[in-house]
Amino acid sequence: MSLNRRELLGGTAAFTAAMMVPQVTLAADTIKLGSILDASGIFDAYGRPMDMATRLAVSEINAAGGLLGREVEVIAYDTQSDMALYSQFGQQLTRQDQVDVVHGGILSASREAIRQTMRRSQTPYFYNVLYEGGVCDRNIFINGVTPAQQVEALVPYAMGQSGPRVYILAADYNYGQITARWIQKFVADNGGETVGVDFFPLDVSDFGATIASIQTASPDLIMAPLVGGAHLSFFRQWAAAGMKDRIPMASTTLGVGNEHKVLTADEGNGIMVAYNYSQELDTPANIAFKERWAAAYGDSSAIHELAVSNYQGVMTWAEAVRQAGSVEREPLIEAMQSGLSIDGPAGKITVDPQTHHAILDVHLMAFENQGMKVIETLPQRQPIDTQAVCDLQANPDDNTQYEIEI
Amino acid sequence: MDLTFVILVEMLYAVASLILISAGLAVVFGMMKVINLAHGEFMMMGGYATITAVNLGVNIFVAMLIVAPLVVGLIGLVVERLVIRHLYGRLVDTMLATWGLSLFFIGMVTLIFGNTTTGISTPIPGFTVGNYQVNGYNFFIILVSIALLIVMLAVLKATRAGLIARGTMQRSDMAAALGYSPDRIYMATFFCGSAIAGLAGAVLAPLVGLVPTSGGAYIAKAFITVIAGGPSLIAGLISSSTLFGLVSQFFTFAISPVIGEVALLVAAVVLLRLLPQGVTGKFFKGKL
Amino acid sequence: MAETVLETHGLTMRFGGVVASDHVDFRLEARELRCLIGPNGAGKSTFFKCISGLLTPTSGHVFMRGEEVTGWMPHQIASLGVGIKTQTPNVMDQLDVFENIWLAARRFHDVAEANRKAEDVIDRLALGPIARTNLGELAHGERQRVELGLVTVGDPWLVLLDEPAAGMSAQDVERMTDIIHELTRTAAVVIVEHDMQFIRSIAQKVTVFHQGAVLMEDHVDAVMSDPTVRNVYLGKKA
Amino acid sequence: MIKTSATRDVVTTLVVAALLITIMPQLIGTYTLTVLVVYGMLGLSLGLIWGFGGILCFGQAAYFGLGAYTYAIAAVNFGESTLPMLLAVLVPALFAAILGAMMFYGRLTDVYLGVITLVVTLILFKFINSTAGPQYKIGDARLGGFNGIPGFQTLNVPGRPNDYIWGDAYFYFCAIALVIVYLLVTWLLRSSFGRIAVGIRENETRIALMGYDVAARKTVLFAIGAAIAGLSGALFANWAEIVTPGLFSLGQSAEIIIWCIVGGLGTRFGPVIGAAGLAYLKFLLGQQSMIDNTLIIGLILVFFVLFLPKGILPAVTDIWRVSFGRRKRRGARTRRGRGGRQHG
Repeated sequence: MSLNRRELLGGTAAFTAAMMVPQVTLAADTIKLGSILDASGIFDAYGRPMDMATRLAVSEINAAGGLLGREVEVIAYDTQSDMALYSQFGQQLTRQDQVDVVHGGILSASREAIRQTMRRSQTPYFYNVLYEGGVCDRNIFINGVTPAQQVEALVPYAMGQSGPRVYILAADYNYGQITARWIQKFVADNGGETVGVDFFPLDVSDFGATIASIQTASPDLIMAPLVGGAHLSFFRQWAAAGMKDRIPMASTTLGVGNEHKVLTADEGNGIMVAYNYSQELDTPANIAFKERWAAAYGDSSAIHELAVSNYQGVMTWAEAVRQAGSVEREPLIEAMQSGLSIDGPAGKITVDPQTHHAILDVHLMAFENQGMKVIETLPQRQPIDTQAVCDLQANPDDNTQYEIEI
Repeated sequence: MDLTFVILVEMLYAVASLILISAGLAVVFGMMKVINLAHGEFMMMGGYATITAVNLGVNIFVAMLIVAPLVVGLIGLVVERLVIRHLYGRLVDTMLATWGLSLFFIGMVTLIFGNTTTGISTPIPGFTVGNYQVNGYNFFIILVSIALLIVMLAVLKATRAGLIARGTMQRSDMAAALGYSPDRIYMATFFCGSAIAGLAGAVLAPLVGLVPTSGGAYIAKAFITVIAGGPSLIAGLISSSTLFGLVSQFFTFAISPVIGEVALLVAAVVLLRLLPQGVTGKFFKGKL
Repeated sequence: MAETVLETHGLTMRFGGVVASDHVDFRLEARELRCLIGPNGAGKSTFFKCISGLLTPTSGHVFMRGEEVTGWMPHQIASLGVGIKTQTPNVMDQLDVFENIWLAARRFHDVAEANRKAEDVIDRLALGPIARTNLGELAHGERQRVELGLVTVGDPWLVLLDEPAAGMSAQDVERMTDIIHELTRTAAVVIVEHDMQFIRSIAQKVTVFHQGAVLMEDHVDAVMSDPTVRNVYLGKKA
Repeated sequence: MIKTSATRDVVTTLVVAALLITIMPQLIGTYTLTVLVVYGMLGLSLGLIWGFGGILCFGQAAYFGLGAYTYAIAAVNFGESTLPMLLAVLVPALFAAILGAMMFYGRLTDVYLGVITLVVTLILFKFINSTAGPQYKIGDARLGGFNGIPGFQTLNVPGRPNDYIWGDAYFYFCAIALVIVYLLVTWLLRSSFGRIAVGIRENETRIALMGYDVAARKTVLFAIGAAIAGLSGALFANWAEIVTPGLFSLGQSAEIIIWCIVGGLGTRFGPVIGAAGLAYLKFLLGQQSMIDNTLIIGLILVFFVLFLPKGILPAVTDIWRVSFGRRKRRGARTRRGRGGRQHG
């Protein structure tokens, strides 16, 4: 309880600190970074730490002397989990504020609400979130994990820990539908069999019947790309029925919003996941990152996958600006496409010139006492799903989200 | 055979949880004709009260059955004194105010607890029926809802307060005419309704991923159940919960959870079209 | 013999186990004035609601000018040219007197004619000074008078009135009596009433209800002196 | 009821509208203004059926969403915008006519009516929300479930699919559309139909006893409200360039109700101003991140109900009357009156 009050106070302290440093050294003409995130409303568990990450990244950039001798100014909008506000603030950022770059968007729907606005106004757009893959647009850069990067590694590992019969429970929207198809493909590729697929809209929270029908199918493994607060109920009801130690489970989403901290250790232990980041990553970069976060916000427990993605997105953009020597769109895109890479809290991130997605490390992990313990690190995985359909260098005018046929 | 039993338990559980979810709202609506749109948030706060109490070392059953209802009942009392009291007889205004309160509570709880609060596990282990594992906690919820109904019935039938309450339900001006301060009756009613909501939220907490916005999932269901039940408090609650619980679980098992929920809603439309005053407007007239 | 404007055969209304209206046979001729009396719960109001369409009878038939109207909605019955006034004042509180009456007139006439008719009725009922006052602000007697105005503005041939004199001052009642007498020049009138004074001053023929059924039907003086009627109704009342 | 003369009313409307359309773009970006205008129209749709017809619809968002989705689906299939715009008005109106007939001929009133409309909205929401799979297609349009439908043809000059109406032009288009709808509503309320509708709001039984078919009239009014909401939905779709199930949500419905109460029920301009004002407030709040925005909006609502229960417009009118008014009409809108309407 006290933790968040500290967070709030710490946050204020960080702003003050960030504001005081640059005034001395930097020119008055600022570089404007637009940020557009759900910091309140039903998606705030994702958005609030992302917002904190943006501000942390920018205050670090400014503390190190800014970019091109200029201070970076954050213009942030809280979309309050309302899709209409994305359209509004997207326009506000490009027309009124005339920002140099936009970072943000959480749900795929929010990304699609502003993507064309950014493209039309020629504002470079960074979408720093794990998603279903397939967006092909020269104006957007995406550094989140896509299904192929994650599922291709997770499925064989999880099947190896359990058995070949797999039952899929997926969130019923774009992401879940596409991810479920990838899971089916990799299950088949690894000689397994999918014995059932169920889709749940995001507001379903009663899984008693599902738990019974899973038992009827008696699979060896459950793959659960479930999303959001209501779906968390599944993991709790699963544990309450005493099923947790009978059938192992893996998820492609559980934990990106720190869900493993909402579940108790008893309910979560042993669930297998694969992400780019974990607070338990034992690397000097991550340890230093957590210290900096704690210094700014008082406590580092709010950090999650999406927050780190966002932090790395801002840092990648900053690096590209430095290399290009400009915040203009064309030089920036050139620099981004030059095989640029940075070292973030989650390891090395390289921009894939062909798709504007990211080549990054994926860690196979298991929940352990409300943390994610790293079991194996798979270095520098390519976004092969999007690469299969998108080539921005051959086709720079492409502007579609491909749905990959498997 | 095992599956039949599992399905039976799930159906009973569905009915019981509907009763729990709706009871607090039914009390407030039945007695005061106030639609409390913050009902879901009262439940949510019941959940948080339980978690906090358990983390402070209180026994989980004490936390769920005593601490949470008391805490939420007191919050309800404050809300009644500060806001609702000024709005009696203005149905739509109370809806607007309680909607505002629901947003306010979501914001407050987010501010205090953040969005990642570790839940509590169910205190009752699952058990085996043939080839199936069943959630043992379901039985606890069924028991609690039966106990709640019995207590409500006993209070209404056998106590002086219950008598006044019944009088107020039928003729709100009667109690005043008999010299009972309606102000105090309303205060007590809102306290009870809030406490029951807190109890429901607390009891359901171990089964849901509790976040500050969890309340939104309950309010529509509770509202529909209460209105479809009609004017008789307990008979209405039981009949509409049973109907909706059975219909939704049947379709959930037969097809999918989405179809189950849609079936519940369709049942509500059909029901209200056939019985425009709710189930007990037609049957069980004048019963509790 | 005059034309029959309202007739019921075996009209029965049950609420659960209670028979509120029990095989009532009733006939009313054109321009006749008829009072329905009886103790509380005798079924006169139920009967009234069944013929005005507010309730659908369980069994039996209702005919108006020879046409069967059983189970019709109130608006269909009113559309035939039947004016209906319910027991509790049924007016539009947030609208003024003119608007109230105009709305009733507009049902049977175009806008210009409705304006004229409404003014007409306002003059006739001496409502001129309060024509622009909202009904919510009027005294009870005035409200009753307005309601009578909007019942009569459509030139009905049958008027059904449920307790028109309830709660009125002596002066108001007198005025009401005049209005009703004027009405009977063009319409048949059915009045449900408690006030014996009032009934004596207007009625000739009276129908007495008891326990859902018609007890007797005769001239008001004959009814008043009948011992059975005295027993079930007047005796208790006095 | 409206007591000023018709000409004066129209002239006032046109003058105020012209002033607002000229001045507002100097103060607020036209893009944001556009959505405020669209919400204003949505507020007006409920303000009409609730404030003047006494029909409290908990599901006005259903028609908003239906209009938006109809437009999006039709625009994807036809590749131009004129016919989709028409359909976006007709489909919600037809849907409302069927639903309304079912409810009003079933003699459903007040809170029961509220529940049915609420439930129907939830059903639509749940349906649209679970159409993510590739099997849910209407013509060429994938329904897209939770993610909605992006990338459809936006408004074009009729007959010329490549001449888009967008940016400032689109704002003026929407603003003029709102003025036209507003004048139509004014005309409707002055007509016999509108005056009878107000009568129905005041006393349904009495209007039925006068011989009017109340159910039919309520159904028509309900459908007109839905048509306006559908139009605003289509305008919204053109503005946002994406439609999502959130348009159907319970939260959206509640917001519309709140706009009407805050603006002033039983007035025409109140719901418009309430909608635009609250939406702009939300927009302003989104620019700060010190305090949780949900909390602030919640507090504002509570204070509103407690201290300004009649809504902004009637309150302002009262102040105007007290300060400058000469003629005093007694108790134009008493508290009792308001309570009575809500039940009736």
